[in-house]
Amino acid sequence: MSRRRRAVGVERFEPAPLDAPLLEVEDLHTHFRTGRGVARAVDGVSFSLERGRTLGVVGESGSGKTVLARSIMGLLPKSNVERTGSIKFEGREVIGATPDDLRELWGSQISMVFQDPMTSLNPVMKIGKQITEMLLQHLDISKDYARELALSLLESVGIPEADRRLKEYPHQMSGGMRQRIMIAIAIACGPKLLFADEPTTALDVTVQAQILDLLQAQQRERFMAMILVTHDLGVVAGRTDEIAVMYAGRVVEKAPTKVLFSELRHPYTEALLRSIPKLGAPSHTRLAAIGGRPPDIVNPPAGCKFSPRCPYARERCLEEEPPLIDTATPGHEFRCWIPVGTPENREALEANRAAGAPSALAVVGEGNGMGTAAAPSAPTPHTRSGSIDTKGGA
Amino acid sequence: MAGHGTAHLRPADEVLLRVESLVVEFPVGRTGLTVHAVSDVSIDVKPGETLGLVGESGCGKSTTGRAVMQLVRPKGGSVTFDGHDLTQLKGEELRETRPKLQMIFQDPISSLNPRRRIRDIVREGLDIWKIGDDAARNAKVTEVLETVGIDPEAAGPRRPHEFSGGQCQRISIARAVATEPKLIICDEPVSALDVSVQAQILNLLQEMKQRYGLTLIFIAHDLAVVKNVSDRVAVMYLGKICEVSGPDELYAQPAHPYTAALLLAIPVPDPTVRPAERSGVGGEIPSPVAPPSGCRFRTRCLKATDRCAQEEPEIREVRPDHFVACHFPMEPGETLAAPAPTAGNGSHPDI
Amino acid sequence: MRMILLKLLRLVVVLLVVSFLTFWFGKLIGGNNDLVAKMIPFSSEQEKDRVREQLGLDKPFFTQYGSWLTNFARGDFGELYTGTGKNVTSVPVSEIVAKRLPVSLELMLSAQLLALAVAVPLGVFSAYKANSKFDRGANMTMFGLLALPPFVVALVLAIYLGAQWQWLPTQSDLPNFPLNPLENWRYLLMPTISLALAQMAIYMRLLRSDMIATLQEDFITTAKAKGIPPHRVLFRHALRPSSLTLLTVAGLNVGALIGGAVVIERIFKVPGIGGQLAASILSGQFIQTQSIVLLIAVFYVVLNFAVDILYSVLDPRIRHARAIA
Amino acid sequence: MPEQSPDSGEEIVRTLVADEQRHDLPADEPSLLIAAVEAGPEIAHNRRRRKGLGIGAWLAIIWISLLLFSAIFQPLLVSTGVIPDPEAQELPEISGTGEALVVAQPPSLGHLMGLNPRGEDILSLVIEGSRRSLVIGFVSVFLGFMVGGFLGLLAGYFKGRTGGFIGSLLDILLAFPQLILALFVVEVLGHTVTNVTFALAIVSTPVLARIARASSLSWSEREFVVAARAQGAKHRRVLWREVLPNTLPAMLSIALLGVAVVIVAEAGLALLGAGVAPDLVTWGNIIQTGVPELKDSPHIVLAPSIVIFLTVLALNYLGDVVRARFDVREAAL
Repeated sequence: MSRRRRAVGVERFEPAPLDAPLLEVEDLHTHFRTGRGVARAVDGVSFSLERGRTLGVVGESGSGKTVLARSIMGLLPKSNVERTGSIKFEGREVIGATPDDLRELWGSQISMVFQDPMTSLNPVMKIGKQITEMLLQHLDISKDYARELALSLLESVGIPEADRRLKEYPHQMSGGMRQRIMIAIAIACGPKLLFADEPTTALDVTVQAQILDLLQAQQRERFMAMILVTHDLGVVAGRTDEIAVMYAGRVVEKAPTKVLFSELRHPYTEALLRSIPKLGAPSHTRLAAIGGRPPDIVNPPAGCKFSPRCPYARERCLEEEPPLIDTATPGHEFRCWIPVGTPENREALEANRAAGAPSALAVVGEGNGMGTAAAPSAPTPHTRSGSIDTKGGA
Repeated sequence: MAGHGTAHLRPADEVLLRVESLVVEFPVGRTGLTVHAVSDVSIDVKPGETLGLVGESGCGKSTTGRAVMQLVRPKGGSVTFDGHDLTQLKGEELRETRPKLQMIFQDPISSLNPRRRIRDIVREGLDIWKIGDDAARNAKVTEVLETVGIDPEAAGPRRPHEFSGGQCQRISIARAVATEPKLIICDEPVSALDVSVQAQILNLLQEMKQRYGLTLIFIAHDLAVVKNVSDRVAVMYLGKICEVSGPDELYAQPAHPYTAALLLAIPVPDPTVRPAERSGVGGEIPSPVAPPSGCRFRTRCLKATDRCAQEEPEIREVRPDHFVACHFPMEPGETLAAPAPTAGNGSHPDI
Repeated sequence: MRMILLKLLRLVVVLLVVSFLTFWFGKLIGGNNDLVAKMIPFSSEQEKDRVREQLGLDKPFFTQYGSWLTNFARGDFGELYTGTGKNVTSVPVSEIVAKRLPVSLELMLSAQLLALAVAVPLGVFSAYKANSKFDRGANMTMFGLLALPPFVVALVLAIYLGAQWQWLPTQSDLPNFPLNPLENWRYLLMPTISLALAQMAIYMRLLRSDMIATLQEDFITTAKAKGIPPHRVLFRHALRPSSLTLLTVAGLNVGALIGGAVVIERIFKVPGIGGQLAASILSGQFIQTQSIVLLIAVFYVVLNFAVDILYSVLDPRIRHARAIA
Repeated sequence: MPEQSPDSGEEIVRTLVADEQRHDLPADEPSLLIAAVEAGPEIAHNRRRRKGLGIGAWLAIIWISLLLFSAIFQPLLVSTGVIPDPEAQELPEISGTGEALVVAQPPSLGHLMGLNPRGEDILSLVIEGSRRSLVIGFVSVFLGFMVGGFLGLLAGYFKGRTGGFIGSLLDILLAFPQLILALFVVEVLGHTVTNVTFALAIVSTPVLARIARASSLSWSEREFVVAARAQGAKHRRVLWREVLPNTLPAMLSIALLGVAVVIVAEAGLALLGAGVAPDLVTWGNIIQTGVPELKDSPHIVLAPSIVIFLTVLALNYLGDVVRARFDVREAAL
């Protein structure tokens, strides 16, 4: 019955010119209406993604990275959510598309791998059904053929005894297996774009490596574009073409992967990199912690959203939000008035240190990073944290 | 790995805690099957030392921590703390050891009672043990809260859900140090936290250790984190100890193939380091209900031979203060070299 | 399997204790020791003595219990004694049960079906449209129904549909189902509705909140992200995991249904087992009371056991947790 | 414990049944979940403060207060002449054939709920009856709450033998359909207010115990309970300070529903002629006396029925409010 409708849909989405970017996101805002006010989970994000390329989206919790992925897919609940801006997939606008149109895209053109493979597979449906269901929905094929396809898919994601696995339920498998199944489902209809939302966070390191390898291999083989959302800079470092660092719903720095690590300009990116314990560093190396805590997206601080935690913050940062600034390197943008690696930056740090601002001390590793910790009801950390920090350091 | 033995233990009079041949088993529902969560694990900690206990999920590291606390009663082995074998203590006697032995949990929010106020939560231990009078207890609470960077005035009367994860973890730390314990077992204290907050907590733990003269057992799955905080690291796999050594030595020259594989698998935040062309280990951790014979790591080990299936390796010293439970330990400089795998074959453990 | 056997063992123990309590309480009814006098108060003394002897009331308590229980297990539920003077006669309780039980079962089954038939689609749709006007309206209506005791519904129906407008029969005999299904249905309509409304409200609200919770689950997002149409997401992916609690509660609620049926049968004079039980307790027919109560308890306990087993069949997670780790 | 054995099937069933307690998700839940996940606990908790009690809750409170007020001050109301004294009503003259000369009257301004065939003012009867019905409702649930709550708390916390034993005890009580058990007990003990209260307390005990057990079970697995044990707290302290405060809201909300159920059960028993002796006025007995007059004077049945309906509605609503106010974070986190 729905097969006919499907055919119509397929016609409607005739292939776009190959030179256009696969995905273009322009000034995307996703706002949630909550009891406390509007939560600006995604607040003016723009980027574009070419076919077959990989974009890493990095951020901590509250940065809006997961909401960004779901906004682009249009997978957010309808009520209490406002999504504005423009999302073009193969040149066609996705915002405002009808549910039917979206369903044509989902699965067949754009698909998604989620964080927790345990909860993202239906616990009471057999694996086989969960895969063939997708195939039957999008492809005009028979059930038997769908089953064969499912079999070969399972084999291609490295699942042994695929035949038996098709008849099993998700809980009968290990975490890694389940994530392989999720990947098999995601790639089943040969999508052009794959979202991987923290695909390995719930997995062990050894399995994480396997899954990341698998994703990369499948992506190359099928020439898929991929958006890899994660909180772990290590995960994106070796496996992406470009990285966008998000903070408080905004992209604060975006650059080709190698450039980001070597020429980073934003203090948050710097702080994030510095606060991770390094395997190469000797044990008991003091970590450069970022003071304070991730921002409150309902009542974000004025000015630059990172300013309350930033060691280089000056008056201007607290008042005026910096725009995205281009650098000499193509594709490298950042959002900061006093970028890392400039003389102003060093001056600001000196000045802040002289004034005894705690977060400045924290990043250079002399303070204890307790910054705003004592303030359960957020803001004005600059004034508040100082006194507490002296107590803490005593 | 999958080793047993106690070669790595130091003289009993030098250590604060000595766990010998610890065994913990759980029944699987009422099926009659048994989960072998911890099988013959021995560890020790010197006063003032931090022992890192690292391994992937299901390796029994958390259970070991809880068994040391006697929150899970072990099936076998001994846990000697401060001269007492805790496994032999019961009821009141065991309870008496509590203030000296504390624990910090993984989930900062769920480890604080949502219906109680911060001040009462931190005071709990003092109240239970009737340490000091009311004023002294209040003073202590104020002191520890301040030390962990929580404003006692503002935070004291509030309830846990008004705090972020990092702040809750600070409160947990305050609670743990309030009774001035000798040993704190930290069970994945930072794995639920954001990276930026994680560093704060790790630094705080170091400070607390110095300030209160603590000894720590630090349980975590993140090798980099463990390396950062530990004086000695024990790697666990499927209920057994694989390797014990100082952190710098262990990470520079892992002797156990499993440790080597773990180190290879960690993603490094550096784009110039290509992710290992192959991970040193395939497959996933087997079920602790039916662990493999001999060395428990053999099903995933690149170096495994028939001997590994038949004979369980015993822990031995391969280099000074570097102990490993493996028949074929890695030599310094040796890497896990093996045929490059094709996409997705990682799940075939039978190499 | 082991699990099921253990449960079965527990079930038998529970039933044994239940049967003992039933027997004991049955004998205590009326508060005096002369049970027969309460049972057939207007019969002559000789008749009473005859019945006493027949019942073996002089034997030790446990002997009586033992023979009652063995008889019960064989399907012999004892005799119902009636009459005055010398005209005391008896009818086997099993005959009465055989006649009346099907009526009660039909009533409860149709109430349960009606409740589910309304509650399931309404619950699913309400959850899908959570917070819409429809959902709020439906939820509020159900909340109101929840507060309507079955007997109030019954009385209101009896007042209007029955007495004042005379649309439906109230005080006639129950027409035989196979012979006259329509009349039978008309007759049972009011009792069925009275019993069903409150259940309906419980089921709907339960399913709705479970569905809303399920619809938040990641696997629903996965299903949507696969491009599955909404009706399929709702009924194929969300309904089954959401209906597990409903199933259990529907099983447990049979208890409430039985209790409700006792009152409803009495109001509408339905010749079911519930009305019989109430009458028999009130008139001191202890033998009949003991047997019917135990019968109901066995039915109820076994039903819940079956639900428990069915539950694990519906949820593969539990099925396998039982089979192996 | 992360590495402990999976729950037995039974436990899963029990916990899931306990999900009845899960309050219905309020208005902005779906989006909020995502927002809460992204933004940490702040959002979730702050919405709780935003919510006042709401008009529904106030109406419910007003209704219950009105009932309690009129029940408590019934003698005062009678002595001031606000309502006629049910004890000293001018009984209608009885004709020679024994038929009442006064027939039932429908509601009017003078008698808001009308008169019954004996010429008694039904409003005054309902108020008189509320004294008994409310006592039966609240006292029996209170008893059930104390006993059942305690047993359930223990059963959920001590999962082993103690839990199993209490569980079997409850299973036995639950094997009898509630109304039948109540009927049984009242018949055995006699038809006094005390005995009916006691019977209904027995009936509500296992129900409340089961809720308490499920709630206690899920809270006992939380890490803060382990943390308290690790601090050296004795079982008593853990139960009292850690588990009980958390199970209380769920139990309280179920107890409110329980009062409603008991009030209905009292009326049900009365309708069967098995409740409080008919010469004592209760809501159930008023309805019972009206049943024969259904056709001509439906108001005799309807008036107390509406009062029961409103009371049950109010109690249910308050139960929901309690649940919603205390469980918000549970649902959002």
